[in-house]
Amino acid sequence: MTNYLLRRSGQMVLTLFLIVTLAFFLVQAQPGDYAAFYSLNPDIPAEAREQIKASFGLDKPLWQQYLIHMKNTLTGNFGVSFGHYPRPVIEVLAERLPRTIVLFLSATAVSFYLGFFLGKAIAWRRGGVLEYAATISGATLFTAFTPAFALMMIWIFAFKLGWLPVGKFLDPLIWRGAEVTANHVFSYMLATAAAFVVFAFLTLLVARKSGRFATGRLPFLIIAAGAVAIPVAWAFTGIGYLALDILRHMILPIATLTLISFAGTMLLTRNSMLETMREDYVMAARAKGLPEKVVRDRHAARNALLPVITSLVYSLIFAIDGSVIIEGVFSWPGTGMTLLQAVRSEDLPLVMGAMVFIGLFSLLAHVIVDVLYVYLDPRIRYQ
Amino acid sequence: MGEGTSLFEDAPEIDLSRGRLDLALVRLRMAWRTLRDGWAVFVESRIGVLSLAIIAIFALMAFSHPILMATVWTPDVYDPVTGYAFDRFEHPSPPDWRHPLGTDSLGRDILSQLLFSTKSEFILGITAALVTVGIATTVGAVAAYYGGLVDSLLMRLADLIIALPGISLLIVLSALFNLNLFYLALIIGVLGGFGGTAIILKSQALSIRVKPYIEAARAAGGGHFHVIFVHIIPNLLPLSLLYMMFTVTGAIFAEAVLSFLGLLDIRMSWGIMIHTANTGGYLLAGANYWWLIVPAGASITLLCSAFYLVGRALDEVVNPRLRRHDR
Amino acid sequence: MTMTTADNQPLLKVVDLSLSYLTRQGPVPAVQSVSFELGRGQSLGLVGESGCGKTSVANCLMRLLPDNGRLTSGQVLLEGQDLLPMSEEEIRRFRWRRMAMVFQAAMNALDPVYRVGQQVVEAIEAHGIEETTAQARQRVARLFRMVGLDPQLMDRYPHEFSGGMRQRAVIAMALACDPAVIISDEPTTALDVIVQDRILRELKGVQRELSMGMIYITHDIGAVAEVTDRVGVMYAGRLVELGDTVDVLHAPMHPYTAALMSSFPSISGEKKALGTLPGEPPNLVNLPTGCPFHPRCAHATEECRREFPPQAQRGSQWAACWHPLNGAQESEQS
Amino acid sequence: MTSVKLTILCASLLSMFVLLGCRPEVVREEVVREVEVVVTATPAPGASAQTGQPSAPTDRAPDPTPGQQPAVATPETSTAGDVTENVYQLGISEDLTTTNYWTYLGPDGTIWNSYVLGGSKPSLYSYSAQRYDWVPSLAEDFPTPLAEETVAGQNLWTTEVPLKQGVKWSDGNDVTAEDFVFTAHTVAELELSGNWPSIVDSEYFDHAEALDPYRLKIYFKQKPGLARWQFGMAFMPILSKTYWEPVVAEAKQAGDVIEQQKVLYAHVPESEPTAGGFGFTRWERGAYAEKERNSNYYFADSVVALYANGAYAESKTGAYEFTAYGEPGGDKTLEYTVGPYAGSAIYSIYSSQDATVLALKKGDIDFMLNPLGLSRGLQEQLEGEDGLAVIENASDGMRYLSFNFRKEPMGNKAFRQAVATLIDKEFLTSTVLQGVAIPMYTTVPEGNRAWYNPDVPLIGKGLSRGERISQAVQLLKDAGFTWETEPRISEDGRFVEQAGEGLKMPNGEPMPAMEILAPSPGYDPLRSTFAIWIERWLNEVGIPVRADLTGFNLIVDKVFTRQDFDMWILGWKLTAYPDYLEAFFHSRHSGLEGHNAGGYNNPEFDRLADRLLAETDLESARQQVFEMQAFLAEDLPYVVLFDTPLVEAYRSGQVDYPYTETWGGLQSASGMPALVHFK
Repeated sequence: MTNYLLRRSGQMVLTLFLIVTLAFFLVQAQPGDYAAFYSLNPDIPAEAREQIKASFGLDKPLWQQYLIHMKNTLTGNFGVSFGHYPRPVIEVLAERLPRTIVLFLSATAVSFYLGFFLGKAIAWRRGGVLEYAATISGATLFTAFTPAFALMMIWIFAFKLGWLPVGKFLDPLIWRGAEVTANHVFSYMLATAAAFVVFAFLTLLVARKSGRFATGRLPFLIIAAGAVAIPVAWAFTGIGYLALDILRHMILPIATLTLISFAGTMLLTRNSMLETMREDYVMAARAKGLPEKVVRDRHAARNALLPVITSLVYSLIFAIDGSVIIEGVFSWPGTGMTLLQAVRSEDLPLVMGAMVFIGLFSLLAHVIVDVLYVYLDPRIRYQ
Repeated sequence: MGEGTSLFEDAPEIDLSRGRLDLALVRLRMAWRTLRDGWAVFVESRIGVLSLAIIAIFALMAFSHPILMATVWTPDVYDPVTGYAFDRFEHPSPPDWRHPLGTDSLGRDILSQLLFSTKSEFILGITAALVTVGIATTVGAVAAYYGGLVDSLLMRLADLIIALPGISLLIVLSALFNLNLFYLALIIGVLGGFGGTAIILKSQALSIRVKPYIEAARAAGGGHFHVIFVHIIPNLLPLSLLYMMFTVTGAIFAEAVLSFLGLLDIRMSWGIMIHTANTGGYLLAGANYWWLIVPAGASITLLCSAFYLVGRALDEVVNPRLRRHDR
Repeated sequence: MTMTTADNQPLLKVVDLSLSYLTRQGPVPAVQSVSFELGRGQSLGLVGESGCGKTSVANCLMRLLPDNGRLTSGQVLLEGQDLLPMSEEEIRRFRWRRMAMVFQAAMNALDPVYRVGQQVVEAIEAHGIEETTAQARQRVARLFRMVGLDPQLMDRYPHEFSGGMRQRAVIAMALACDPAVIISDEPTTALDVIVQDRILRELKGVQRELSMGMIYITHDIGAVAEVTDRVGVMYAGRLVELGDTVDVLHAPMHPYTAALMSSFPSISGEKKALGTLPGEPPNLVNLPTGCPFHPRCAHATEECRREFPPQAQRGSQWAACWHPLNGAQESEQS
Repeated sequence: MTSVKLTILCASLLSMFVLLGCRPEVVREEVVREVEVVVTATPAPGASAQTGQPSAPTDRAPDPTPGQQPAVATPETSTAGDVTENVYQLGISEDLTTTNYWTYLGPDGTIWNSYVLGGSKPSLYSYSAQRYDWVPSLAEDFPTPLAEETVAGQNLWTTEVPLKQGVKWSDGNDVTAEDFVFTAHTVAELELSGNWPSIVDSEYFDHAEALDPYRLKIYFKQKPGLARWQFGMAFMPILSKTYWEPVVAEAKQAGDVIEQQKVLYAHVPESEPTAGGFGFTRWERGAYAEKERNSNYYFADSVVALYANGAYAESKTGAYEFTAYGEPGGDKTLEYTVGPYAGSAIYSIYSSQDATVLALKKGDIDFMLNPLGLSRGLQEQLEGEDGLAVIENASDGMRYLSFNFRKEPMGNKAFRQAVATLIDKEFLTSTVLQGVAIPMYTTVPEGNRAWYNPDVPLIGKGLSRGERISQAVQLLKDAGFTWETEPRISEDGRFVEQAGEGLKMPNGEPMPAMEILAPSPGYDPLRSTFAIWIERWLNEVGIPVRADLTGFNLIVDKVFTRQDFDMWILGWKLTAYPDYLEAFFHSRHSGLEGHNAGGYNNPEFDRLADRLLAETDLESARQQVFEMQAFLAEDLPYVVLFDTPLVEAYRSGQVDYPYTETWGGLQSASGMPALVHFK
């Protein structure tokens, strides 16, 4: 296991290195002068341009520029945003990141679960009406023109039915008196989610180690207790109503993202299930007289999950990609919107920074998936 | 998806000394047989057949545009970019017999735009797919055949590329370069070709490499290139075809999104049609101005999902483990 | 054969069992009119070339059919209860509780993501054999010892087991609910000969000890001779000969049985030229008329080609053949 | 197991309701600031900007709205109680990038910053409502005329300005001449960038001096024209010396001037004193910004009146009375009382126009701020909607076609006139573009009433297709152009039966193939439509041009950065005071990166432009601008094409404005937060 994780981390460091290199050479390769982008922006004072040039080593030979770029990036110096001058790029991105993570991790989790659930259902009842319905609607939603579709969702649920807010991530009227910033709440939400995941993970791990109550309900009851404890704890923080407001604003984007992205996971799960369903241990499980649902969920689906989990990376990356559009339509100021605005306003340092951040984010996705994989597949865990 | 059926599983029976023509003939015959068998499996998927029919309809539409322009449509009125429907006073105007899908806010015929764009989308999709598959089969075959350092390098590169979010990357590229349809196809093709598709084709190529007929070909004195291009790559083709379908979907979708965001340098496409409707403020108008959004929007969805579903159906042909129980 | 239940009913009675698979080429009869009986403590071997329908019979008995499998006729009476008309839920309760299975490829019969012990516990708990998980685990420990495995191993994962250990674990799993009948589908194919032999003997021992009925499916005549009391020979989905193992092996009535035996080394281990069976097993989609074996049979006559033969009886042994062999002649060969 | 999951779900949901119940009452303390006053002021209109994208023409809009609510005063009466309940909710499309006023007028001059931040700082003078008269704000009266004076051996030009007394910052300090001196000196000493140099131009501004707290004297190095003084420094936003002095002092400690600027720009103000109707209270990045009512706003309850005879009157009971531009009398064209009538203004960010419109329809916001206004489809949707009013105003932009004068035949006046003649602006704007654009013939938009010259030569206006072609052909022939085959027009004059071929220039060389750079339809369908039609019309007479529809950045790069092009189509967002005419067309600006990218070089025009720069009198400046417009409309360095009207919508069921007819629409007055009434 250690070997596996070491090798994967090595690959990731390499990937990060390549992303940074790619960013550098893309800027180099674009028509026009690399230096010009950094130095010709009329909003930047003339002397500041010189300074920027020097700090990026634009007067030096290419390979030295490259080394400087690499050093800058690795030390978190992405330069200064033109559009937010003189805020450092890293600060702008750090402000947007929690929002993107909260929204897109939840959306990916929901869509992954839905896709997996449907996938295993349609594989199990192959050829049923459900399969046709799910495949066609899944593929249609998957290829639906996202901006129009997202807008339609807003129109229906926020405007016509009036159930949910029209975009944004909070309601100013609720937040007016709040003493904390939204990012504060986002960070607490993230921390809570992380704590809960760790808690659930540890509970399951302990359960598995002790072997005793592995099949019992106790661990689930403990996790349920944890789940109940969270809102109760939040209620006492005094900012619970703010978190609730954010959650309310998250429903529609999450629903939209889920609808457009569940099909990928669903169809993959279906194929993976069809393959595992032919395995002898599934037949054995059935022969053992286990209830159909146990055979399906604990044996077929549990094994089918392994290749599907690998695709979670792509689901996450797909979500990041979707964020460029979804964030715009839902007025959700995350990294995707930042990237698009930076591109439109030619805020090149911010573009590069956002790209590296998004690259980092997808690396993070790889890490999460690797850890999950190790947890889920004993064959790797015990190697 | 690791192992699939091979087109020419029984190829080693061919005596290599019998000359290329015979070899080609035998290959052709076998390819035909495989195709026929594959088709039999394919038609079992109702969704696949339906999707193929949709693609065929779109192909017809693409071909019809130049014909219509040359015969019944005068460029003054029907040119997708510079035309203007003089017979109307208000634009966008609703459909009637002269403009079956109405006109856009600039007085241009929507049907003409739709048909014209269909052609571009096909060119885009197919170029991207060919580039992807061309690169991916070569990369996959070479990586599998040589192994070692070549393999590691190519596969690390692939790992890197699949870690990149495609649309975001294209947006960044559009900021740096002036992207037109051809460059877009090329970039999508290259990203796909060196990325995920290469990995999948490589694992397929690996299973082909260990087949006895490859040994036979090498023993018969086939050079590296000969083995790769004559024996390995043809056997990768069925799987490549499958991934071509997915690439087409991706390319058309990417074009639509980038055009919608106004980041591409092209005059007309489905994405531009929606973009025009959007900048005119008609995206919300829904039912009142459906012809501005529905034809292009539905075309994107239909053609993308058709290619996608054909790919899925092909998957069942190529990957026997997905087939129904059968003896 | 003589061991029947108290009320004189055989433990397991299969009557006129037929199964077809629906395929693109049309329905394929995989099992046709198979009938046999099995008494308590008795073991029955089913032999035949691969693709002859042995495993399909086993699957019918467990009602574990692929979704294109259709039972066209027959009865499977276990302790007098017909399994075939049962609902899914009823059959589920019945499986493993009364009739368990040792799988063909023990390698793959264990789910790689769960601990081995847990997979046995799962079966025990599914049928409510033990009250608590702790008791279930004690039972698993007992079973492990019974099949010669260290109970400590129950918290290991399958990939940490050797092939032989896995096979034993699968046997332990089959025994988990004290079934009345155990079906062993080529349980030892993937193992090396020495391990094979040991496991066979242990299997036989356990079966005797627990006085279970056993159906033993194999293409290995040697194994049949070792573990079974009676043996049935299958060809093209039909049972073509059935009798006490000793009788069938010494004096086969069906030419196919004889040919099959001649293609295996002698039970006693003497080296001997392998007789070869000419031709290939028939394509089930397109069965020859009459006796399906006639294209490969040296004794085939016109009537063999025309009509499926009736049973020719000799004591407790019978064969479906127009021209059953004289046992004495054939026994010389063995 | 499923039941367990279900339990988890139910439990979570349940506890969420518990949580809902626990929501604390938001206790809002009445923020009573010791504030009195302030003037809403605006910085001077700086240089004009390239109009970029249709959805946000210039994000670096350097012109943060011409004159906001004119400020005037009478002590505040008892409106406070009920007014604070009102919340004016506005939608903006992009987030602020700063709350620091120095930064906002420096490197971060986005339109969105100006919507929210503008209007909180006093200025000496400002524009009047609707008419753009030049009126005092913090100043008590008009300044003394510029006078020459010798100070310490230097010949300087000076002027004195009397200030109103009693105007206070929200921290209780008086707004005095010292604040002006501090602001102007900070800009000069730190060499602040962005819009600041056009406000405080170091080539003109020498220093300023507070003669006493309410009397200011400004010294100029050379005689400043209108652009530098009246429409420059006089509009300078004045920042609080008390608050900023320590920050500036700290900034000056930093290394070179760049570092100093950085320190100043990076400062995030906290409870910075305001002098406007509202004080900035909260910025939730990415979500909304909130300004709260300044309850002691000096100009609250002042009354402003405009008269049909041109007179302007402003008064605040017990404080002051002011009149100018004639004797008040006769019909009033406008009269209103300054608020604010809202307790707070909230600017919510909706990043897509469609979402903003839905929020408006749903009632989440009262007005959407958008520099481009509503597109036609959205306008149509909102019209006739209950509780919504749709208004249309002239806008402050200009789209044009221009030439590279360094190349033939573009340098040929007859050629340019022929091109202008061939372009049927009316056909394109009214027929093809369905009235979403207004044809233009001169370089000052019609909405800019004070400066617009209606009597310029209207080349090609009202001609039929056939007339256009024959006139253009005649123009070219007279200038010595020749054809192998002349274009022939159909009898009904609607189509060209035979396109012109083999066009030769007067020097006998064949006409070179040329390119028109224009934004792609993805970027701006209007300009690309124009480009495509122009391509077609020019081709018809045999002028070989091709429209190259491409990215905005690429055009800017080719035209302004590298000057490698034939013709281009772009647009400008224009300021009220048209000194941009000098920047666009004076030959001194024709270098790389200069505004005169086409290299237009006409000594006659240069003289006119120079004279305008030096002009200090408003009325004669107006005459000169008229003259320049007429000159340009004939010499055609730009073929001015069109402008778009600005359509806006507000919740008329909820809010009401004293007036809605104004150049550039309500957005140009930042949605009038200090004037808006509630129903």
